[in-house]
Amino acid sequence: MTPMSLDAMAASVPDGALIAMPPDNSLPSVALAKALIRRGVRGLRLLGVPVGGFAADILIGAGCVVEVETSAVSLGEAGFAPRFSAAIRAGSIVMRDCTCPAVHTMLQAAEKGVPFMPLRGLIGSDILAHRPDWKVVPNPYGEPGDDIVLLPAISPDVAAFHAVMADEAGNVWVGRRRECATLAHASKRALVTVERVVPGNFLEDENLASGAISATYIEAVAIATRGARPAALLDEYGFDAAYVAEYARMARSEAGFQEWVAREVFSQAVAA
Amino acid sequence: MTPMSLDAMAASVPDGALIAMPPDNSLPSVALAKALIRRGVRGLRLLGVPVGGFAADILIGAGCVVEVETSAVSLGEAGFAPRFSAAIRAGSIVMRDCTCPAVHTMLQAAEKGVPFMPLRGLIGSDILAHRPDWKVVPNPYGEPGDDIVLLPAISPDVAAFHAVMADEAGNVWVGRRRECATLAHASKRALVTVERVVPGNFLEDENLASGAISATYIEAVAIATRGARPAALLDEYGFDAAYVAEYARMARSEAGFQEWVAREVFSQAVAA
Amino acid sequence: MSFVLEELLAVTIARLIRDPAAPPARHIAVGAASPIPAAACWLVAKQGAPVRLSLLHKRSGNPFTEGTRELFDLTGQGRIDLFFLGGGEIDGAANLNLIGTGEWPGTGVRFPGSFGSAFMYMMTNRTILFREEHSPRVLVDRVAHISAPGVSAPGVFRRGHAQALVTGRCVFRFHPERARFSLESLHPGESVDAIRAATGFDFDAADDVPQTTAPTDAELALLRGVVCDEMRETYPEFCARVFNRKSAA
Amino acid sequence: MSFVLEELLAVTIARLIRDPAAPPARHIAVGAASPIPAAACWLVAKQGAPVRLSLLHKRSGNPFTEGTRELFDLTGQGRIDLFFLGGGEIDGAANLNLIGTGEWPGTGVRFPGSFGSAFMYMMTNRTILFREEHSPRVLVDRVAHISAPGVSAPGVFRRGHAQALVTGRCVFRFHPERARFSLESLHPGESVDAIRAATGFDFDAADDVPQTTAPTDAELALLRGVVCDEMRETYPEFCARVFNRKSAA
Repeated sequence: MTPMSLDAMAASVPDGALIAMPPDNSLPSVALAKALIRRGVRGLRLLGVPVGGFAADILIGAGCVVEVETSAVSLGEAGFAPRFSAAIRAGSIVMRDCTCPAVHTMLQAAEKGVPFMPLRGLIGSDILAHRPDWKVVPNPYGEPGDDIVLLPAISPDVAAFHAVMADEAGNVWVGRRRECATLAHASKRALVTVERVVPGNFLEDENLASGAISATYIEAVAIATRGARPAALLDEYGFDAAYVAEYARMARSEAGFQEWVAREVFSQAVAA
Repeated sequence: MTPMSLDAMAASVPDGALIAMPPDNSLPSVALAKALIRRGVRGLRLLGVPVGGFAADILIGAGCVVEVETSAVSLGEAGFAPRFSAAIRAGSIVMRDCTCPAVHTMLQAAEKGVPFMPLRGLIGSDILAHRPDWKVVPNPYGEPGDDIVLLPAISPDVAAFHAVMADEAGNVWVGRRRECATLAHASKRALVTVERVVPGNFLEDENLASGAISATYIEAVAIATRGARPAALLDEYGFDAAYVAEYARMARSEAGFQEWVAREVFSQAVAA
Repeated sequence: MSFVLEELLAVTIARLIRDPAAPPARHIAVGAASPIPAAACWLVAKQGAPVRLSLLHKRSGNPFTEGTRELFDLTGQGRIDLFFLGGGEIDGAANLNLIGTGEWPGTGVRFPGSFGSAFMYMMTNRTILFREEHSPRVLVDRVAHISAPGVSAPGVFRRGHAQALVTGRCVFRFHPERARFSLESLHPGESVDAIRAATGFDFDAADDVPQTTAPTDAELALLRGVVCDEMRETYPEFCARVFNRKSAA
Repeated sequence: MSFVLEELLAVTIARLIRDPAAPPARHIAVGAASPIPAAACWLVAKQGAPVRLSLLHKRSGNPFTEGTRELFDLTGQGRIDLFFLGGGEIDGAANLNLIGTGEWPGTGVRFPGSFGSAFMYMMTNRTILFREEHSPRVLVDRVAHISAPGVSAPGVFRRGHAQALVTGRCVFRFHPERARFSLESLHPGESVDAIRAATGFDFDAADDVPQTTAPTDAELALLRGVVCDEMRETYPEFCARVFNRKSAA
C-alpha cells in the first residue's frame, strides 16, 4: 500500500459527492476537510455519522456543501455550529434532519446489502413527517396498530475519516470506533487519513485485528499527522478546546469565518 | 467480578432453554457443553451461530436436545456430525434448517431491538418454504416483482461461548470473533467460560477494547482452562484434529458414543 | 451546609433516579454536555446503588466497544433504564423540540438538532427531562416542531415516558396518562405564581406545593469529593466552577 | 510433466476464474474444506492476477474483523465476485441440495446442512460449482430438496449464477438463460458416452467435445511450490497427499 498525498485525496472527491463523516468524538478527518476547502470542492452532500461537528461546520462555511443529512451539527461544549446555523437561516443548504440511530441503521442496511431496515421509535416525531423516504408500515410480526418505520439503505459515495494508523497491506486501525467500520463497509469509496503507516499486517495480530478495517474497503490512505485536530484521537491526543472556542467566536460572522479560513486552512504554514 | 464454577454455570441453564452456541472455528465452550451433559440438562433448543460443530453433536448425542435451528451441523474435516445425523434419521429432534446469514440477521434484529430484518437471497430455496416464520413481502423500495424475505428477531435465552479472558470488571475478550458480541447483545443471558481472569479493565485499553464484550451483557463467567478444546482458540491453541477424528469414529454408533461420553465427559479426571 | 443551585439540582435528580415508585435504574446512559445529570448519577452510584453508568463522551474507558451505534442498540434491547433529555423548547405535553423555531427546519432559531431523542425518548424505560433555563421561551404551550413526542398513540411501541422535568426553579412530575405536568416541588425562593408566570404551558398544582428538599451534608460531601473526582476528566470546567476544584492538567 | 487429478482440477478451475468472458474476479471467497478451489485461487494470484483472496477458515490472519457475519455482508454489498459451492446433489438446472435425501429435513441421507448457500449463490457475482464425485447419485435429474436455486424467476434480486460445474471427470458450462448445462471439456480418459452414463441429468454436448487442457509445467511448478507454501497451514493433509509436502509442524 502506497499512501497518496492529502491534496491528491482531496482532488479525488468529485463535486456533488455524497460524503459521510463522523463528528468530533469519532475520528473525523479535519485534515481532509481542510484540503477539500483548499481544493474548492462544491456541491457536496454531507452525511453526519450520526451528527456533524467541527469539520462539517467549516465545509458549510466555505460554501462546499449544498445539502446536509444529519441528526445535529454542533461544536459540543463550544456551542452551536455557527456556519451551519447561518446557512439554515439563509436557506443556503438543504437540511434533512435525521435521528442518530436512523443514520446508523441506514448505513447498516447498506452494509448488509438490503434495501431497507426497520427502526423503532420515531412515530409521532416531525422528523419522520419531513422524511418522505422513510415509510411507516404495519409490523408484520406485531399486533394490529403496531406500526414501524422502514429506513432506506444509504451508500455514501465517499466515506472520510481519520484512523490512527495504516499497515503495509492497507488495513487501517480505528480501535473501538467501529462506526467508522460500518461507514467504510457501506460506502462506495473510503478515504482515510492516518497518523502513520506501520510495518506488518493488523489482521495477523489478534490484539489489533478487532480494531482494524480491512483494506478491502479502503480505497486510499494519506498521511496527515494530527489529522483529527482539533478533535481528539483515542489515546493519541486530546481535544483542543481552545482552538474550537476561538473558531466558534470568529465564525459567528461571515467575515470572521473568512479570516479564520485564510489563516487556518489556506496559509501555507498550516497546510504543510 | 467473581467467576462462578463451571458446574454452577451449567446448573443455571434450565431444561428447555433456547441456547445459542458458535461452532468450532468461533470460540465454542466445549467445557460448558460437557458440563451440561454431566448436569443432565434436557429439552434444550439449540441455535447454531450460524452452524453447529463438535459441541452441538455431543449435546445431541447425550439426549440433551429436542430441537436444532442451524445452517449445518458438521465436524469439518472429520466429516458429518454422527449423532446429529442419527437423530435426524431417528426423528428424535426437530430440525429447523436455516442459512448462515439468516442466523446473523435474526440475531442482529434482536441486537437492534427491532421485530424483524430483511435479507436478500433465499427466494426459491426450500429452506424458505419450510420456515413459516419467515415472510416474503414486496420490497417497499423496489420495483414490482422485487420480493424480499423478512426474518424475525431471535433472542436466545442463553448465549454460551468461550472467551480468551475476562477482566476484573467482568468484560470478556474475544478478539475478532465479533459474532460472539452480537450473540451476547441479542441474548437474555450470556454465560462465558474463559481461560483466565486478568487484572484491570479491557475498556480502558484502546488495543483491547475493540475485541472486548462489555460486562453489561455478561451474566456470568467461569474459568475453564482449554475450554474450547478440541476447537482452536485464536492464537492461544490450535484445533485438535486427532481428538475430533477419534470422536467421529467412536460416535458412529450409539454404543461407541456412550463409551466416549463415559470416558471424556463423565470421568472425574477429565471433568476436573 | 450552604450549597449552589447545581448541587441542589444534582441531588434532586439523584432522588428522582432512586424514586422507589419508578422502574429500577440499573443502567443509566448520560449524553454529552450533561454535567449536572452526570453528577446526579455518580452521586447515586457513590451512595451505593447497584447502577451501571455509561457516559457517552468519556474518552478514556468509553463504555462502548461497537462505536456510537451501541448506545442505541442497547436501548433497543431494553437495557437502558434511564436517559436524560432536554430541549430548545419543551411543552406541557412533554413534547421536545431540538430542531428550531420558525418554519421547518428552524428558520427562526435553529437548534443543533435532535440527536437520538426521537428514538431514545420512546425506547428508554424512563427519561428525566432537565433544562436549567426556566422561561416562557423554553417552556412553551406547544413546541414549534416535535423532535420527540411526550406521549404516543395506543398501539405505538413505547417503553417509557418522562418521569419528571427538572428546571432551575422547580420540579414537575409528568403524567403520561393525561399528558400533563404537575408541580412537584419549588426550589428555594420560588412560588407557584412565579412558576406560572415563567412557564408557557398550563400545569396542575396542589394547594400546598412543597419545597425541593435541600441537599444533606452527606450528599454535599459526596458531590464535592468522590463525585467530583470521577467527573474531572470529562467536565473539568464544571468541576472548577461548581466544586471549586481546578484540574491538575 | 505428469500430474495428478487434483492438479488438473486446480488448473482447470484457475482457468475458469481467469475466463475473460466472465465478470472480473477481484475478490474471491473460499469456504472451509475446499483445498482444490483454494489451490486454484492461489494459482491465479501467484500468476500475477490482482485478486484478493478471503479464506474463511484461515486461523492466523483470518480476513474478517467483524466475525463470521462479514463474509455475508461483503457479499450483500456486491464485493464478492466469485464463490465456490458444491452439493450433496446437483441437478441439471444447477439447483443445489445440501439438505439431504428422503423427506424433509433429510430422513434418507442427511447432509450437514446448507451453510450460506441460499444467500451466496444468489448474491455473488458468479459461482463455480465443484464436486469431485461424478456419479448419478450426486448429479441427479432433480434434487430432492433445493437448498439454493440454480436460476430465479424474473424480478427476483440475483447478482449471478453458476459459471461452470467442475467434477472429477469433466467440466460443464452453465447457461442460466436456458437453465441447462453443456459439456465443455472431458478430463483425460473420458468420453461423452461415459459422462452421459455417469450423469443423472440431461445436458447439451457439441459433436466434438475437447479434452480438458492439461496443466503446463509452469502451472505445476507454481502449484507445487509457492501455492503449496501458502496452503500448508490450512490444509496440511491435502498438501502432504497431493504435493507430497509434509507439514513441518
